[in-house]
Amino acid sequence: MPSLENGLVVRNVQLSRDLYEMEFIAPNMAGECQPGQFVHVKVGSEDSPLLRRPLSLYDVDHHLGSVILLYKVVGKGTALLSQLQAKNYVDVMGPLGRGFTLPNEKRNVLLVGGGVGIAPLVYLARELKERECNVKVVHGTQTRADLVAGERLGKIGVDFLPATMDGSAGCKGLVTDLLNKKVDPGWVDILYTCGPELMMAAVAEYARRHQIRGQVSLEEKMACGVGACLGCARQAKSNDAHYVKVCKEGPVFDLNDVSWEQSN
Amino acid sequence: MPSLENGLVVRNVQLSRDLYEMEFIAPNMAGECQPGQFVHVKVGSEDSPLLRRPLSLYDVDHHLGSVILLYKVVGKGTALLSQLQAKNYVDVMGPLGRGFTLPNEKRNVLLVGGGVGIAPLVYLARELKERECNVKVVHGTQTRADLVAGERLGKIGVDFLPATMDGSAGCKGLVTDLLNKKVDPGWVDILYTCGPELMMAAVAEYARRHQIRGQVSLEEKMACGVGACLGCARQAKSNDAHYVKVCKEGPVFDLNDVSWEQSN
Amino acid sequence: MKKEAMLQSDQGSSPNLSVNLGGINLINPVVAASGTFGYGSEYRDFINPAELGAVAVKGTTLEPRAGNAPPRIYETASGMLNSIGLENPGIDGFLKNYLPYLNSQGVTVLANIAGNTIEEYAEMAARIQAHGGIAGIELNISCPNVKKGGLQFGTDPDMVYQVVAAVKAQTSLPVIPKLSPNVTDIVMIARAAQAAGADALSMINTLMGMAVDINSRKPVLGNIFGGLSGPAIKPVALRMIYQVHQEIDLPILGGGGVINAEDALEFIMVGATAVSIGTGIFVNPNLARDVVQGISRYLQANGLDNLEQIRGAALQK
Amino acid sequence: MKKEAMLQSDQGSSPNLSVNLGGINLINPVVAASGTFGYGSEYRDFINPAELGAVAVKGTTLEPRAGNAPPRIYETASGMLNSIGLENPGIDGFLKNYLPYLNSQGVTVLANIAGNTIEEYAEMAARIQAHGGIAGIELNISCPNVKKGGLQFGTDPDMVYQVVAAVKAQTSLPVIPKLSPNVTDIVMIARAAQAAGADALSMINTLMGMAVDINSRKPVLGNIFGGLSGPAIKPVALRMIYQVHQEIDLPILGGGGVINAEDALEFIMVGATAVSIGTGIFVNPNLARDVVQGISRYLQANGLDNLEQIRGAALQK
Ligand SMILES: Cc1cc2nc3c(=O)[nH]c(=O)nc-3n(C[C@H](O)[C@H](O)[C@H](O)COP(=O)(O)OP(=O)(O)OC[C@H]3O[C@@H](n4cnc5c(N)ncnc54)[C@H](O)[C@@H]3O)c2cc1C
Ligand SMILES: Cc1cc2nc3c(=O)[nH]c(=O)nc-3n(C[C@H](O)[C@H](O)[C@H](O)COP(=O)(O)OP(=O)(O)OC[C@H]3O[C@@H](n4cnc5c(N)ncnc54)[C@H](O)[C@@H]3O)c2cc1C
Ligand SMILES: Cc1cc2nc3c(=O)[nH]c(=O)nc-3n(C[C@H](O)[C@H](O)[C@H](O)COP(=O)(O)O)c2cc1C
Ligand SMILES: Cc1cc2nc3c(=O)[nH]c(=O)nc-3n(C[C@H](O)[C@H](O)[C@H](O)COP(=O)(O)O)c2cc1C
Ligand code: FES
Ligand code: FES
Repeated sequence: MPSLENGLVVRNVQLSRDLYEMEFIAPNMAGECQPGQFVHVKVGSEDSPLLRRPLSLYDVDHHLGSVILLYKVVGKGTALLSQLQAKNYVDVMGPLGRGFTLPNEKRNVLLVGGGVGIAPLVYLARELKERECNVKVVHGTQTRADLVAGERLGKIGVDFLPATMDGSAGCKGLVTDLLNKKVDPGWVDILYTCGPELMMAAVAEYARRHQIRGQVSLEEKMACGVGACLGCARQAKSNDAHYVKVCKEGPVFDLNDVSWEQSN
Repeated sequence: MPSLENGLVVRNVQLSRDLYEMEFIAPNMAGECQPGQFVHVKVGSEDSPLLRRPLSLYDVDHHLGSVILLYKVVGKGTALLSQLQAKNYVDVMGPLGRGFTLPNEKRNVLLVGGGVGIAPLVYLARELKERECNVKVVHGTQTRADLVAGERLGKIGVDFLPATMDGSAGCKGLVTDLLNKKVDPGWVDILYTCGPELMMAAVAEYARRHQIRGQVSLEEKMACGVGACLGCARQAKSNDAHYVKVCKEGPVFDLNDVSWEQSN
Repeated sequence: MKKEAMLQSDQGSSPNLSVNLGGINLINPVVAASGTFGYGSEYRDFINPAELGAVAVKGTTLEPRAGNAPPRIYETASGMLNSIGLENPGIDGFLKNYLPYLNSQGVTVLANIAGNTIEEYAEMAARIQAHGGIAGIELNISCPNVKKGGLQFGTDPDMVYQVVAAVKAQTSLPVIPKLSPNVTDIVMIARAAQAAGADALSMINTLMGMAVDINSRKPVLGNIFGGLSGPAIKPVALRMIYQVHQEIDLPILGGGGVINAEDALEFIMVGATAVSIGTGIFVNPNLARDVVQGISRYLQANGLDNLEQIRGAALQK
Repeated sequence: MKKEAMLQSDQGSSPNLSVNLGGINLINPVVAASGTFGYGSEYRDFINPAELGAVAVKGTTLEPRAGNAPPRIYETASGMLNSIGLENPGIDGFLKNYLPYLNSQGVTVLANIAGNTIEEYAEMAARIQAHGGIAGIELNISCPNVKKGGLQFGTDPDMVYQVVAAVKAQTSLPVIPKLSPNVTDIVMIARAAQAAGADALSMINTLMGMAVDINSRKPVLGNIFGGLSGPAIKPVALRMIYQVHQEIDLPILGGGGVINAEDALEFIMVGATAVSIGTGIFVNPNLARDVVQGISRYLQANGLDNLEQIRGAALQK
């Protein structure tokens, strides 16, 4: 059951120009987390910025009862979040949403992350390895410095394939270029992806072409985070008139259930 | 000439439960300051809390080019101010307003401060001593812990007479009780006061009774701080229909020019 | 902070917070605002909906609606814009699939209905009356009247009168028109509602607003315009409730920007009988509980034992 | 933040920011809002008033006024309330004692006049016309009409028409009615102003609001009600300007809550020809300069060389 807690920040470190990793202790919350779910974070003063900010679970430490976030400073809220220090408290609500559906048996799994979209895939990768799946992680970023998840993924023991736009590390170019060059679609049983809208659309197209089933973690602006305000609506492929709520029916959706029109 | 500067905070220390002393470096500003003037401080995010906060000059260090403030945490703005740390910058506008008129010759001067209202009187006391005036400072607070200016005043070398409501230091009771008991009105050439409205009204009455001339530093909510918005209006004694602007015509006024009706 | 101080100190027996809103008894004056608390179950993990004085459910129309194209929400300075577009399962879907949970929890439910025509309002009221399980009907008259070429019902006194009268004719339940703040003279609208037999008034709904993305150079909302809610609108809400309470003798469900107990007390002091919380719930899912406790502490700290003692206090000379 | 990024990068020759507001040439589109910049001299230590496209001076009445009893201002969530009550030295006092400084600095001055009757508006316009030194007249029609029992001029299309027509008859200067946002249909008001010959429109004035001190249980303002300004009202201002720009072919001096260049760009994108800054000046006395530079950077970063290229962009399908 999700809860509202004042998490005790134990770490909030800058990993690159605009990427931060924060860990806070919130035992009840940590105990409930599943890969692909998110927490809804309130920063700043009571009235500004007003709304909570949704952030994916980067990982969870059940031993410490802590939740770990990976976030990119893009505006007011994340800027304020980056100013929190160890021993501060952070107002968090969660875990919320429907996470990834994990395979019951040992499978060959491909994870494709773009930018900070790698966050939910790291927690997922760990859970997949615990289920003895073979896990390949493709991570595309602008440049080497943004490949901040490499070490964690190494520890987890996945096959890590980085791609950078500037070629400063791994393959030069888009993750889709890397997929076409370096990954045998035949090997892939399941695919999970999270990243910029256009990247996810391209990866979805790759999966469709190779008839790979999989899931995607989507983003929409959110207010309540629990399905009450109907604000995070997104067009569902199945039925044009119908809008899914990313916070409750998602953020994770089956690739076949997502329409990418919005992103074009 | 007043200026808008990002002052470099060198100190922001808690002196008692809710009193803080902050020093920031702002050479142009420091060079312009006069006792009784104030600075207009912006804290928090761009839009919240929105308005600047007026704070008196507690003292100025011309050698360091720094300005020193003494403030009490009473709400959002002062709470945020208290969170600033050394090396942070603080957005300050000033010095603003009309300060105290100092005597040209050596005089016997009585300063009466209530609570954090002691702030402008400390800077004033130093300037008065430099003009070889004899200075008596009466400071009334709730309790001993709030008598935070004692040390500074000692260094300046004034005759310091504390009063506390709980009797934990100095005379027990109101500053006016102390004045009646401990101060010979005949000795006083000039009186300056700053503190809670009701205390200033009582001190003004004391001065009137003993025909002592003097000045008072008033407080009103402010927006612009420079006389442009006409928001900090206060009824002038002289003429009921006329409203003075505390930020520009004040905050310091001659005792005879102030009406205390508002405060009753 | 004197305010806070007052809210902290806690003495004496807990005061009576129950209120009567136009014939509806509420255990406390805090009501979840329509559209912000879904159908009561969405926040169940954080708060038991029965803890609230009442829950106004999502705006309901005669037929199901898919709502507006996204993006539907956008944060503004101390507020937010929304253009949900009344996405809802329709009156029958609501009564059949969502009301049972609320009833099972013993929640005092306010239906919130929106029609394209006066007939639609009347028809929905009749179905609610026949079905039961609803304590009162909040009339969302901030929506465009298709027959009158989209002019909002809530901005024309005559239409307000007709809608309220038509609904009253179909139900014995308390009827609470929810006034739009996007009008020149709120008192005139309130008077029309009163003349038509309204049992109470709900105010305020959102202020119409918009925002622009300077990079795409397009409106941020798919619907271009949206409703502004949150702390930003509180001063306008307080002013309108003050004006209406001064002139019109009807209980008011007042809200707009409430994010803490002090805000709620301001609304009661300008005359509100009950206080609605909406956007504030998004910020703090426990807001209802916090507001109830805060009001209780304030009354105790001030030696008061019920809300009548402060209601409308700001209007006394 | 992409926004910021765009505003930082600086390339190419500086674009042309001059605009024509209903016949008044402004060196840049940033105008100090009436009542927030005094008579131009108050902020002289921080900014040269001639740096602004224009300065709208404090609202002026026929006779001097002492203004409302304090308290006059109060901070709200991302906004503030004011009830200054048009304290001013009267039209003659203004022309004689305050205008000379502005003229000596070469400032483009907009007078802002408020009357109790149509005759007062006309009389002030005549005196301004006779005196000279003024670039245009902003009509503050948000004040109550004493003859019509206090109903605000700005809320009734007929009165708006009469006031504008009466003023136009007295002056050859551009006349810019300043619209009140406290109305049901802003377009109807704007249309009346246009029909009467308005050269441009100024919008928006403050939203009427209030706040309560829960300790004293009294309104915080001596005048009870006050005008809400600042970032809180920006979404409402943008919406109303969008609506008016869509329907009415008059240049708009748009503002309400502008505190940075991005805000100003939003106003231009919904159709504003020039942008007014008021409360934002209290927060940042250099705001005018910062906004001008920010707009300039935005245009450069986007390879644009004038404001026409983005004006009203948000209305294009
Ligand atoms: C389910 C979910 C999981 C996410 N996980 C992560 C993560 O692990 N790490 C990370 O860095 N970011 C993540 N995001 C994006 C993150 O929520 C935004 O970057 C953040 O809200 C920006 O807030 P801001 O105040 O810094 O930016 P601002 O632009 O100032 O925010 C303004 C408003 O827009 C909303 N907003 C802005 N960008 C986004 C976005 N991309 N998605 C949703 N709302 C947005 C904000 O929540 C706020 O309401 C996630 C988003 C969702 C929906
Ligand atoms: C000329 C002048 C000099 C001052 N000098 C000092 C000083 O040296 N030390 C000190 O501790 N305080 C001083 N004050 C009072 C100080 O300005 C307020 O305590 C402060 O603004 C409170 O801000 P807040 O956000 O913490 O409180 P809040 O109550 O949240 O403030 C809300 C609004 O009310 C205004 N406000 C609240 N209290 C006052 C007040 N007493 N006077 C004016 N505006 C107020 C704030 O500026 C803000 O606009 C001075 C006030 C004035 C006018
Ligand atoms: C996301 C959202 C959806 C809303 N939906 C409705 C609705 O369906 N019917 C209605 O009458 N009001 C609706 N409102 C208005 C609220 O009920 C409330 O009147 C308004 O938001 C002001 O209160 P607040 O500032 O506390 O949110 C909605 C508000 C929001 C933010
Ligand atoms: C303190 C204050 C005084 C004002 N006085 C006037 C006035 O005299 N005449 C007028 O037309 N508008 C007046 N206004 C309204 C402003 O000109 C402006 O229209 C409004 O504040 C919205 O813009 P802003 O949010 O940028 O302040 C005043 C506003 C404030 C805050
Ligand atoms: S954020 Fe409220 S429904 Fe998804
Ligand atoms: S604060 Fe604006 S005139 Fe004093």
